[in-house]
Order: sequence, then structure tokens, then C-alpha cells
Amino acid sequence: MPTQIIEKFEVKYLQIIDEKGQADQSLISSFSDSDLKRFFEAIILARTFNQRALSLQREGRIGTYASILGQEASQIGSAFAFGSEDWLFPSFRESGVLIARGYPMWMLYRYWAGDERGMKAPPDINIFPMSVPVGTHVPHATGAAWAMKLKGHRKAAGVYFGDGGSSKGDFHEGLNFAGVFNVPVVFLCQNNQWAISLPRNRQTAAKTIAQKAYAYGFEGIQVDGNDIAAVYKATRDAVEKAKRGEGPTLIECFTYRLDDHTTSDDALRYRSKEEVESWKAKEPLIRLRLYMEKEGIWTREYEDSVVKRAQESVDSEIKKSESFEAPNPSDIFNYTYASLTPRQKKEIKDFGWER
Amino acid sequence: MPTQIIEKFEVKYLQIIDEKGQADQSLISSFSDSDLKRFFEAIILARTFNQRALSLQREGRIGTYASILGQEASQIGSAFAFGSEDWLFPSFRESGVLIARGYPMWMLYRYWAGDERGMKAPPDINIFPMSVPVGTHVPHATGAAWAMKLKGHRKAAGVYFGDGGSSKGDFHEGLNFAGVFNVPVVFLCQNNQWAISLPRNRQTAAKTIAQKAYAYGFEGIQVDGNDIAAVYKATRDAVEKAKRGEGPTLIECFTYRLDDHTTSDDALRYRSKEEVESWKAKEPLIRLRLYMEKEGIWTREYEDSVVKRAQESVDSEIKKSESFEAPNPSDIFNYTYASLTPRQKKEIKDFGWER
Amino acid sequence: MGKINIVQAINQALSQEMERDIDVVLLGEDVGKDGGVFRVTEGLLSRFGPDRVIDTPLSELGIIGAAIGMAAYGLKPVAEIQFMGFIYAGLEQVFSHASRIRSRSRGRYSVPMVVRTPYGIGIKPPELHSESSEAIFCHMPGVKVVVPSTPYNAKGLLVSAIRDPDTVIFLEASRLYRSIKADVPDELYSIPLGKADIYQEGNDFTVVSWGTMLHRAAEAAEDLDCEIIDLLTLKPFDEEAVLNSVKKTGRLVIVHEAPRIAGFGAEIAAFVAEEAIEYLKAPILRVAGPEAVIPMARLEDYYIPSKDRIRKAYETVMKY
Amino acid sequence: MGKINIVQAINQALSQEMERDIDVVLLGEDVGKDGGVFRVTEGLLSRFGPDRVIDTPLSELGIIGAAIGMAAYGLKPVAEIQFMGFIYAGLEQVFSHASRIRSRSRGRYSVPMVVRTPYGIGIKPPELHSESSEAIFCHMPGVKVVVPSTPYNAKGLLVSAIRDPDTVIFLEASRLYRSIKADVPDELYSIPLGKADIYQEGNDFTVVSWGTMLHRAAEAAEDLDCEIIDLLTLKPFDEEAVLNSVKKTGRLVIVHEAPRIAGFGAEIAAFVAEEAIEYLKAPILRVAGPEAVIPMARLEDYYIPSKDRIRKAYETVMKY
Ligand SMILES: Cc1ncc(C[n+]2csc(CCOP(=O)(O)OP(=O)(O)O)c2C)c(N)n1
Ligand SMILES: Cc1ncc(C[n+]2csc(CCOP(=O)(O)OP(=O)(O)O)c2C)c(N)n1
Ligand SMILES: [Mg+2]
Ligand SMILES: [Mg+2]
Repeated sequence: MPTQIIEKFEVKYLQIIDEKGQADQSLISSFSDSDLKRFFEAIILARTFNQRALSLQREGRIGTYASILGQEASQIGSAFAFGSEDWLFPSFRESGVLIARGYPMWMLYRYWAGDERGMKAPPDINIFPMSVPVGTHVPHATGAAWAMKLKGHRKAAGVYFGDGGSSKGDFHEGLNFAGVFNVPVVFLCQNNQWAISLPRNRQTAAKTIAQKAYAYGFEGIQVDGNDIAAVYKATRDAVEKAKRGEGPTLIECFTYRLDDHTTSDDALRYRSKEEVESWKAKEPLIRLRLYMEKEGIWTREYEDSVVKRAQESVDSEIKKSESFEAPNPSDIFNYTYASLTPRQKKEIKDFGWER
Repeated sequence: MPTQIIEKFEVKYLQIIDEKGQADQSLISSFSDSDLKRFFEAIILARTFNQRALSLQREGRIGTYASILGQEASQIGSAFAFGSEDWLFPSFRESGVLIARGYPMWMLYRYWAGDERGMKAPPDINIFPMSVPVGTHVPHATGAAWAMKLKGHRKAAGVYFGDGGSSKGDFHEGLNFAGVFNVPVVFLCQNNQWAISLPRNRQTAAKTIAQKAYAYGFEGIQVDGNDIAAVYKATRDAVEKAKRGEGPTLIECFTYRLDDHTTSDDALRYRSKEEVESWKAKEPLIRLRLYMEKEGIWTREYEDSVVKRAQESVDSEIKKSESFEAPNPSDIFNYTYASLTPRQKKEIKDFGWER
Repeated sequence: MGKINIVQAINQALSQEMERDIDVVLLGEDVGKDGGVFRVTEGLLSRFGPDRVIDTPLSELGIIGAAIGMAAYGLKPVAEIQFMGFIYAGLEQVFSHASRIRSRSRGRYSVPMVVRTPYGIGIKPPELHSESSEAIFCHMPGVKVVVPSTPYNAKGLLVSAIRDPDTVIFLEASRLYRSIKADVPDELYSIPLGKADIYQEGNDFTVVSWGTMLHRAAEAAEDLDCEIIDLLTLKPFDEEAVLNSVKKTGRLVIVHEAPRIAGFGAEIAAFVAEEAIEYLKAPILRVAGPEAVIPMARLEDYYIPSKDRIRKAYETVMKY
Repeated sequence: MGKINIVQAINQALSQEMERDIDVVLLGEDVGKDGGVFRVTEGLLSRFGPDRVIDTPLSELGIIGAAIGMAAYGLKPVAEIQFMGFIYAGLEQVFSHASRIRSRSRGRYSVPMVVRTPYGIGIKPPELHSESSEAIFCHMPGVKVVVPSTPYNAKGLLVSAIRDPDTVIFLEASRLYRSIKADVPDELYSIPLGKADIYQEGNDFTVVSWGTMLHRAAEAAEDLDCEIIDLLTLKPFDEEAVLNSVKKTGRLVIVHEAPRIAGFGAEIAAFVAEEAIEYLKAPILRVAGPEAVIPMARLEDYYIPSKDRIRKAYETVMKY
């Protein structure tokens, strides 16, 4: 009697297509054949982009690069669930999100080659520059979503961060504000089980990342992050909820980073080949292919043509990227403030960079 | 089927003595008459200290002061539950905690008069200096508790912060580390319903502060913070659990700040008299007195003598505090580093403060 | 036109600019119902409503971080940090984001926000309510730093700060809030950032100061023929004004309350030692806080540069 | 004695000091199993076990904040922040706590901790991996700041930093980690904090620098008769060494890669302009980062002070 239960929570998990390609009929039925093809083709494209980025890095044609292999469903499924009016806030490992939103791949390659111009999103693409300091961009999404609400715009913001990012104070303060001010934002944790060498179970003692949402008074859900249909559906529901004014959602995409942390890392120092192999069987393309094949949507020829198109497209983007004029040294100054300060003008002159 | 429940939580609430002085028999039985008297006397002492601090401030004899009125049970009940070997990390509103642990009141008055020497805890009292920046001391308790564990000392740390403090990134990172490294620390949130003018329900959308513990993989509990027996029991259980190596606990003491935020504040600007009045009926002394009276432990004469002793003691502490020699200006330098730097020596000389 | 203090001047600037520009929103701890712990935002909640005057959780990182997102989206947030001593939690947001988002996105996004905060020593408050850390913001390319010293310039500079396309850290000397009253035009006006004010003309030596210390530096200069420069904007500071004056007087004293080592006074001195050394007749002196933790009330007066210490520096440079 | 690089020298210092003092513990992101992203802590986990070499969550505030508690309790934590660009989240812990707990408790508690972090430009990494923000730490009374430049001094200074009773920020130039090999004694030794090293003796002008830039400043000085001072400890810096040299040469050039405005070079210049102006024959020049956001790889070489820019400064002071 003196001890009462005053609050209860449950953490849900969503999967639509399992590793064997079996789908939940009631949920998969909302996806048309062309939806599934769009997913499939986007995964192939992102994967092609990614693989070429890794080669370019090895050849010294771009700098350190963070691979997305294995996380394509989490990135693309969620990115597709937003409208073009919505704003996305990616971390550095979100090439797949950007590609899914039509971000020019040649610009992405420029970025990874160490050229800031690659992060100047085209005017019709509402994607914030990738955040390198982990998790610190979470409050920006809350703020932008809050501004949408205050301005009466029917839009949402989405922000991507890793399991590691959930440990930062920025995550805490960003989610807490989102809860208090009930703003239209979707928090997308890409739980890929590792933060460089730290395994997920050492990142936090909580069993799920999703449950952290309850600390802020809104809902969290874990989805199979290698199931693009589940990721899409959970995100879509959250985006619609946000736009109805019903506040934020935290979605934990349970996935796996199949490659090294970045091209500067050697994951064999801290995790076993067996672990990686076991996750390879669960990666997003296999199950989608199996399901599509069963449904008669996938054929070998279809995939070949998709791959071919992706390769051609990536080839031409790389060419474009590499033929782009060199950056102007005075750009170092030109974007620090809206206009040059007297001191900067003097420095540009001292450097001999006047135009 | 595709949606599974993968985790469940419940938030518990503990009360032993209710506002009418009715007690849960099975739980109250662990408290002896002298335990209850000790509680009662400590509340009176802390309250006397507090009331005199408010007067001294009005008379300009000390500076801005943060009243503890209404929060004595939360502070004293919890402080009593730690052993003298344990380390406590108070915020600025924890005079009651310090007094309960035998911290010299004259030193506390010195501190509030703007003299750092008041925060030099005597060697046998393991209390960290009060933290003015809200919530930022939470990781220190985690770190100290971690050190206890690493050194194999059977001790615990306790850290006090307000409902406001729970919004800071420091809270998040401090609790997350405590969960991951399973350290012997007790987090004591003094939820007094207000952070200056911000009511608790605008501080976070979570229904309780207690539930935030589940974000870090350990247990949180809400207690009636005006019930000293409940606060003591919950804290004691948590301290013992910590010392058994079973990790941290978050305790939310649900209480109320009856006075203004500090002597610089005017709470009538933002909250109603009625609200304050309704909480006055629930304050910690009334119910304890009622219960003790019913049990034949309390009499008017008993209370009078306790009050008299408290007043005498506070009087003499104030006298001691005010007759304490003025601080030495060169103390400004003396404690910045372990020893003076050459620059500091030069500055002391320039200032003419050499000894 | 009426005699008002700095609290009122800032309140006017906020309220008139909010009237003019619907995108301006205020957020911070206790800025709404309570009107701010110094009452700077008093009356604004009832005038502009809770969508534009927002009481936030106790969360400095969150306030600045969310304001960055708001600004990037198109609002003009004016964030209040209750005391400068609590801004440190938001430094990563300022240093890694506010100051770099324009550059990072090559101009696609920007962060036109103001972070207002009371700073400085002199009101005998609890610990950490007396910080004066302007130098660390001045060091970071991409943010501007403004420190008004009078009701008149507080109003005009805040208006410019709000309209500025970049992030501006706006430091309000808590000691000056109510201690000076002066005539301030009722209507909205702005004072350009980056321009110093020649507070007093003179010939024998130059004094550079800002905020609270400006007034003390001026008091200490009584009956001396010196030129006193009120920097007003620290980043970017008015190099020309400093240089012209030093070239005229040949002597320089810098007065600030922040710790001397790597304080902003060092930049002024280094700048002059680079650009005008041949004009200097005397050492460049800095009168500043010592190498020590800022004390609480009892020792506060010993820490803050006193009129005597400042006067002594003036006399020293005049010996050359 | 053997030729080793700075990574190895630091690894030796850590490992030998951990051997000697059981209270020394390491914590940080990826310092354990991975041996640190620069492999500085390689092999220490297997040698000292997971209680003393601790992989933490991604949480810079938490790392520094918890280390403060550990240090106050009696351990000697050496915290690693993976890159200096990520230390900003921990600034409040450093500024409001590590640097003040001794003073706040009048000596009852103290924070003998080391925060190691790679700093500086020159390895063409992603954004925010090139910060050089030593000045902001130097401004805050209560913490010390050390920047080694060679394998020999890296080892000896780290040992002193660990033994120091105060908080030390220990900045390791990522560009130097593997680029210099030198003879380093196998045994444990220490180099006192607060003492500069006369890297090269000379007469015509003085160069003050630290970390990566020390080496570039020295290269640029080829065949010039200048005195090069390697500051090593920035806070508190060796005033005497700087002063003696400037009195001898009458000319001063300061070289650092951090942004010039309010950088630590300003302090050195201001100090000399106060204490030795009568010895100066030339302006004090600073060669430093410009007023701009540190660029990514493609423009990195344009930002960092080049040998040419440094040389030009030397030639300029020599014209006087
Ligand atoms: C604030 C911060 N600390 C450290 C780093 C260095 N770092 C880059 S990525 C990374 C791990 C990130 O883990 P997670 O958030 O899970 O994202 P993932 O790399 O798995 O996508 C670390 C430690 C950083 N970029 N930012
Ligand atoms: C980091 C920080 N921000 C702001 C303040 C100013 N301030 C002092 S107390 C307070 C409210 C604290 O609320 P809570 O944590 O609930 O503690 P309470 O005052 O109710 O005991 C504020 C905003 C501060 N001291 N520290
Ligand atoms: Mg991860
Ligand atoms: Mg409270």
C-alpha cells in the first residue's frame, strides 16, 4: 500500500520484413511494387556510391570517409518518409540520407575530398551540413522544428545520430526541449552497435536507446533498422504525428556498421569477424530482394540493370566532382561572417589573395 | 505480431507517513522512537538555522540566501541515510543536508556572507563544496563513487540537485556513466516543483523525474519528499544497494519550496498564494508531529525545549561566525593553484599584500 | 526622450525591435513570467505572448542549441543566459556551430542570433555570477562580441546586434544595469557594430576599456588630459580608433576586469605593439583581474581593478 | 635510450607512471581495446587491465566531469579527449569546477587531473579535428596548459603533468605525433612545468613558439642568428626566459597556428610591451592563423602559417 505504481512504460519493436524475406501481410500491403523498387534502387545507388568512395579514399582521391554499408535501410527508409519541405539534420555518416533526398553525389564526393563547397545544399534541398561533433546537432533540429511550429508551417524536422550520440548532453537537452515545447521533430538514432570501438552495451546500461524517450515524456520505438519497410513506416508515422502537432518521437533503428568506423579505422582490433559475418546475413538488401523475388518484383536482369545504371551515374558524378574547379583560398575568409571585417580585408591583402 | 513489446518499466512511489500523520505500520516499525526524535530535532534545527539566515540577510549581515523551508525532510532524511564515510555533493540549496551531517553552522553562515572559508569542510566531514552552477556537479559524484569502487572502498556517494538540474547535460552524462560503470552513487533529485519561476511541468514533459533513471538502465523511485521516513528509507535502501555493488539509484523527492527562490526573488510574480498555502499543509514537520503525538513521543514541552536548544545553538553559531577574523586578501591567490606561480607572486607584491 | 537606465534601455530595444520584426523571439530561463532575474524582459511576455517570450528549462546548451536551429530556419532568436558564468555549457554550440555554420555550408545556412548575458564583477553575488570571459568569445572567428556601457549605446547596439546577420554575444554589465541613468531617444535607433566611441578626447595618453571598467577608468582619469576609448564592439574591434589615438598620445593603458593573462586587453596591446610601436613613449600597461579565481563577496573589492590601481597605471605611463 | 616518436614517448610516460603510481588511471573514448585513435594508449589495457584503462561512452563532459570526481577522491585520472575540437563540451567542467574546486573549498579538495588531447592543424582530417584553442584555457586561472614539441619533452612533461597537484591541459600536436623521432631515455624522468626551452640560441631576434609551429618557425629561421624559445608550458609561462631573450635581441616574433585575435601570442606580445618596451627595436610580430574558420583539407595549407609567412616576419623585424 505505501508503495504505489505511478507510471508505466512499454518499449515496442517493429519489424515488417524479416531476415528470411517473410513479411507481415497487413503491414507490407501498404507498400506498392513501385515503392519497393524505389527502396531497392536507392539502396543499390547508395551502396554503389559508398563502395566507390572507399576506393577513391584508397587511391588518395578523397580523404577519410565513413562507410554506410549495412545501414542503408535505416538511412534511406527514414529519409524517404519525410517530405521535401521537411528539414533534415545529418551526422557525418549519412551519405545514404543525402543521396535518398537527391543531394548531388558529386558534391558529396567534393565534401569528402575536403572541400566545404560540397556541403552547400542546393536551394531545394533542406539538408543541414553534416555534423562532425557527434550528437551536438540534435538541438538544432529541435530549434528548427520549433521555428516551424511558431511560424505555423506544417513541416517537420528529422535528425540523425548514432548510439554514441545518445550519450551526449546535447541529446538530452535537445530531446527535453522537444518534449516540453511539443515540437514537430523526429529523432532518428542509427544504432549500429558500435561507436568506433565501444560496443552498444558499454555506451549505456539501458537495454534500448528507444526507452530514453520516456525520460522526455514522449514515445520511443525500436525498429529493425535493416528492414527498410519498418524504418519507413515508423518514420512516416512519426512525421505525420509531428505534423498533426502531436510532438516528437524517438526512433531507434537497430542496425549494424558492417565496415570499419572510417577509412582510418581497423575494426578487427576490437570486434570479431564472426560478429560481422552474423550481421552480414541480416543486411538490408538480402531480405528485400528475397521478398521482392517471392512477389515476382525482382529478377536478376532487373538487378543487373539497376546496378548498371547506378554505376554509370556514380561514374559521371565522380568525373564531375573531380573536374570541379579548385576552391579559392580567399573562401577561407568569405564565409566566416556575412561580410568581410576590416581585419579580414587586411589579412587577405597580406596573403596576396585580393581579387 | 510485427510489433513486439521488448521492455517494460514501472515507476514506484513511496510514502510512509501521510499528511494526516497516518503511518504504514509495516514500514514505520523499523524506526525507533529515538530515530523519530532525531528527525524531529534535526528539522527544527535546520529550520531555525534557515529562519535566522533569512533575517540576517534582511539585516544585510549575509548575502543572497536560498531558503530550505519545506524541503527539510528531503534533505535531512536523505543525509541521515548515508554513513560518515560516504561523500555528499550538495547544490547551493542544501543547508539542511550539511547541518544534518554536523557541518558547523557558523561556517555555513560565513559562506552565505560571501566568505569561501565557510566551504572548507572539516576533515571528518566528506561534503563537497556546494555547487552553484545547477546540475553540473552530478558527474563529480559519479566520478568519486567510481573511484571508491576502483579503490575497493565500501562507500557510496550521494548527489543533490533540483528539478531544474535534471535538464542539464551534466545530469545525463553523469547518470549514464553511473549506469555503465555500475558505481555506488545515489542521485537525489529535490523536486521542489519550481526552478525559480519555471514550474515542474514546464521543466520536462516527463510525468516524473524518477522515470529518467530508466534511460540509464537503473532504477528510479519517487518518494514523498515531505515524509522524512520515506525519504530516509528510500535513500537507505539505495545506499545499501550501492554498497552491495548493485549500482546507482535515482530518487525523486517530491517536495515543495515554500519560500521565494532566494532572498533576491519574489515568488508572487509567478505563483499563487493558494498554491503555496496548499503545500503548507503538507510540510514535513506537521505530519511528523502528528504521528509522534499519536505515538506519545511528542509533547508541547518536548518541542519547546527542542526549539529553545536550537535557538541557543544557532545564536552562538551566528556569534561565532560574525566574530571570525576577516579574510586575508591574498587568499584570493593562495588557493588558485597548489602553490603560487611567479606571476601571482608579482601580483601580490604589486598589490602590496605581501606578508 | 527620457532618463532611463540600462535595464530599461535594453527592454526598449527588445520591445521595439519585436514590434518591428515579427521574427524576433526571446528565450531563456525566467525571461517570461518573471521578466528575467534582472527584470530586463519585464512586461514583454504580456505584450508579445508565450510564443515570442519563452521560458525555457534550465538548460544553457539547449537554449543556445535550439536558438541556432531557430535562427537557421529563419527566426531571429535572442537568447538570454541568466549569468555569464553559466554560458560555458553552451560554448560547444557557439564554437562548433553558431560560428561555423555559414562557413560549413558555404553560405547556405547562417545563424543570426543574439546571446545576451549579464557579465562582470561588482554586485556581491554568489559564486560564478561575476564572470567576464569576453576574451574566449573574441578568439573564435565567426562570432561578434559587443559590450555596451551606457543606456544610450545599450539600446542602439542591441538593435544592431539583433539585425546583424551573424551570431552576436551581447554582454551586459550587471553592475551598470541600474547605476547609470541617461537620456535615451524613445524611438528605435541603431549604433553600428565595430565602431568604438571616443568617450573622452585627450592628448597625453590613451585608455582603452569597455563595460563597467570604462566608467572606473574615466573616474580615475579625473583632471588628466587623456583620451578614453570605449571599445563597445570587442570583436571585431575598431582598430582604426585605437591606432589613431595611440599615434596621437604615444601612451596606452588598457583596463578590464577579466583576468589579465590572455584577456582581451592582451589583444589590444599586441595589436598596438605590432602596428604603432614607433609611436610609443611608454610601456603598454594593462590594469586587469589578477591570476586568481574570482572571489565571493567578501574579497570582491580586492579583485576588481580599483580606481587607485588604474590611477597608478596612468601615472606610470606619464612618467615616460 | 632509443629513437622513438611522440606517440611512443607519451605511451612510455603513461605506462611507466602507471607502473609507479597505482592511482593513475586512464579514461576516454577508444583508449582501451583500440589503443586510442592515434594508438597513444596502445598496449596499456592489456598491461593494466580495464579498471585502469577505461573505455568510456561518447561523452566529453562526462569524461572530464567524472575525472574531476575521481581526482577529488584521490585518484590521478588522465582523461583523453579524442580531438581538441570535442573538448568544448567539457569547458564548463574545466572552467567552473576543475579550476576552482581548490579555491572554492579553500584547499580541502583539489583536482589533480590531466586532460590530454591532440590539437592542431596539418593532418587533413574532417572538420573540427584541427583546433588549437590553447588561449581559452590559458585565460582561466586555476588550470595549467602544457604543449610539448619533441618526444623527449613530451615524455618528461607528461610525467610532471600527472604528478602536478592541479589540473593540467596537455596538448599533443597531432601533426608531430609520428613525424619526429628522437632519443628518449628509457627510464622515467620529469621536466618541470613552467620552464621554457631555449631551442636555439641567437642574437638578432627572438622567436617564441610551441608545438607544431616551433618546428616550422625553426625551419624558417635557417641561417638566421635568432633565439628560438619553445614555451612548452603556456600557463604559467616562463616570463623570465622570454624577457631575457628579448632584452638581448630587441626583436620578437611569435608564431602559432591558432587564430591570431586573442590568441596566446597576444599575451606574449602584451607582456613584452609592458615589461621590455624600452629594449624593442622593432614591432612585435605575430604570425598566426587568420580571422577565419579553420578550413577542411583542400584549403588547410593556406590557413596554417607557412614557412614563407614566418620568414617574411623575421625579415620584417630585421629591417628595424
Ligand atoms: C563530440 C565528439 N566526440 C568524439 C568524436 C570522434 N568520433 C567520431 S565518430 C565517433 C563514434 C560515433 O559513434 P556513433 O554516435 O555510434 O556513430 P557511428 O560512428 O556509429 O555512426 C567518435 C568517438 C566526435 N566526432 N565528436
Ligand atoms: C547552470 C545554471 N544555470 C542557471 C543558474 C541560475 N539559477 C540558480 S538556481 C536556478 C533554478 C534551479 O532550479 P532547481 O534545479 O529546481 O533547484 P531549486 O532552486 O528549486 O532548489 C537557476 C536558474 C545556475 N545557478 N546555474
Ligand atoms: Mg554507432
Ligand atoms: Mg526546483
